[in-house]
Amino acid sequence: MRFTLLVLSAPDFGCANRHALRFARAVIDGGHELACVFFQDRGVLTALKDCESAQAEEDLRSAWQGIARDGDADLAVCSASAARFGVADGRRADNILDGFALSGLGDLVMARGDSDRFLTFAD
Amino acid sequence: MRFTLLVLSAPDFGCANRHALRFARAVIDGGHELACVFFQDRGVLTALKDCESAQAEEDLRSAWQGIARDGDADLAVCSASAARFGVADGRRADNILDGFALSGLGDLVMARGDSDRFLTFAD
Amino acid sequence: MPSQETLVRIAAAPYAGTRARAGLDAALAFAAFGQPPAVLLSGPGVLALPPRQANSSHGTPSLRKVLDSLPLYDIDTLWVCAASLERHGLADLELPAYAARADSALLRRLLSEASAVLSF
Amino acid sequence: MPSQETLVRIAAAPYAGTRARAGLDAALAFAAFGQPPAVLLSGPGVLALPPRQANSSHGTPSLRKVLDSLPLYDIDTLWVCAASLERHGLADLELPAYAARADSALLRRLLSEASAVLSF
Amino acid sequence: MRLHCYSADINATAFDDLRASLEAGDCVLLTGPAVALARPGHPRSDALVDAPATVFALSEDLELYGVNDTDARIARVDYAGWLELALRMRSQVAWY
Amino acid sequence: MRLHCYSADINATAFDDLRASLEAGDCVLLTGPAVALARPGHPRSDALVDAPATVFALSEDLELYGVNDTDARIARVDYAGWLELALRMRSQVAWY
Repeated sequence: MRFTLLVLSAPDFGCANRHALRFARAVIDGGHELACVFFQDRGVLTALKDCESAQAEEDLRSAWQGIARDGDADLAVCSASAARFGVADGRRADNILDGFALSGLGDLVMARGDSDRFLTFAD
Repeated sequence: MRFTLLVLSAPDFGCANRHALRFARAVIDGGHELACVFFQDRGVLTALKDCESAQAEEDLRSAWQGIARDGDADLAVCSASAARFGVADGRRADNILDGFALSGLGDLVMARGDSDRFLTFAD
Repeated sequence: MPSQETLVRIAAAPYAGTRARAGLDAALAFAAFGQPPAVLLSGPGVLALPPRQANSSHGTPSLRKVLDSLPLYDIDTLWVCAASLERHGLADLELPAYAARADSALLRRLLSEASAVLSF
Repeated sequence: MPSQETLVRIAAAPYAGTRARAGLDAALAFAAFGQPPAVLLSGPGVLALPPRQANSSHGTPSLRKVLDSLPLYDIDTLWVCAASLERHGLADLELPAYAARADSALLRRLLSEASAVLSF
Repeated sequence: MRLHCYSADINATAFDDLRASLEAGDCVLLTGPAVALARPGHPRSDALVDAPATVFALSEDLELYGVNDTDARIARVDYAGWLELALRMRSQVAWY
Repeated sequence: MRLHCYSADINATAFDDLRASLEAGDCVLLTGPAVALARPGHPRSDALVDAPATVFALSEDLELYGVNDTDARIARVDYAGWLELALRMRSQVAWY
């Protein structure tokens, strides 16, 4: 089955970003496909460079980069949201982490049409 | 009277950042003093460079810079929070907006002792 | 018809962060691609409905104006959770012509008809 | 004595963002500067109290361990809102020795004694 | 003599905690989505107005949320008014 | 046949909205702070368990929040179990 995940929360807020990450891993490990992980609203902060994880805490951002590698998955960063949260400035993408790509809401529409299951992760 | 304001919310989340900004302005306009505006937790995202405001929306960040100028106020960015939210990386401060300065929680303690009123702004 | 099978549910309070606005953006994107979704306001999301005074010059754009544009994008009905209206003191609010109150039976039907629910 | 006049109130749910941890950091900073504050857990903040199983190897550090360190910093009493414990299914939780239940009269007293309240 | 700034959802349990913490002489300032409580006939307004405190609502947010008529028992304040309240009260508690 | 993922405070009104939206065949997965509901004797657990849906709780978060014993009517699932639920149900609703 093909999954699209919509992630609306940042790594340092709530639990939803962690849940999405672990669920994405379960999708891959279960032999299913990730059509798209779409980061919108504060979720785009997942792709922000130069964040340190607190000591002894998990680095969710680098784990997401692992999902991109292992799952052959699109980590799509909503460009409109990205601009307002300081992740890329609409013109350049040089503070986006490797493995993520700027994207438009049209890609979310496409991914939804191309998936069997759609889940929202937010808090 | 001297005020210390503790700001825990980012400009793009909730109302508290806007409330703190307007309240700080009222303190200055009312002839009172801002001992310190201390940005902690997600509040440190106030000092993040390279954010665009959405079209037709107010740019809270540049308004805060106006507070720094007009109020002769310390806009103190908690360094521990800053590192985890990608505002400065603990070593360099080159993605901090002008008018803000990296600071430690000790400065919050000092400011509290040096103020007549203490308000928290969060959501 | 996939268009009717997408439900955008907006439960975030408007003007308190960008979540509610992000939900409307997503709904408009589906519509722009010829797949107008069902849209539901519930919880504090219903606070986007009361219109401001005509002479309001508030710096923050009104989400009500975005809601008013939904029919132009072939989003014919804006569903509004009736219980949420009541809880937020809006039981007597006159809804716009394109909006309709949804009781809990209708809410369950909206959810069960959707094969994808976007929760903002 | 200014030290007793600072109240750090933590109402944020632990492990769901950094707010609760930021509150404890602030409390410890006041204590480190010789001004141990009163500390109050209320609302979902009380969910920081239940200890994990001894063999838990969960990746996220336990806030209970930070709470357990408060007496070392001369924060003698951790106040816990009794109504919040009840609401979160923790009415029967055995509190650590340095913690005490606060009913609403005591909560009002804590608030009225503080000249500065930090609300996390 | 405390200023309680309440910006949470009126239906949240923080509202009950707020009410339990009020004493005579306290002031409550409603901001953000909480200004919805100032709409005449709101189902929870009596619960707050009957408490031993004076209730205010932030005019900027009343306008933002389209609360054009307000409950006569709840006074509008602008930021200068908020400052006055902060000066008059000894401390502030933020509820959110 | 929907999977309801609930991570909000158990005392929030979202909990009432969740309950009102449940139908026979639905599943509820408690995550985040909401796993507190799985503690035996939680005052609101009956309200959910008696609804027409099967209730689960995420084991990672049970451990995180120190819910070491769980209500026998609420089953633990790990992420593989969450995936199974998502496959079995036609759609997912996130409550937060």
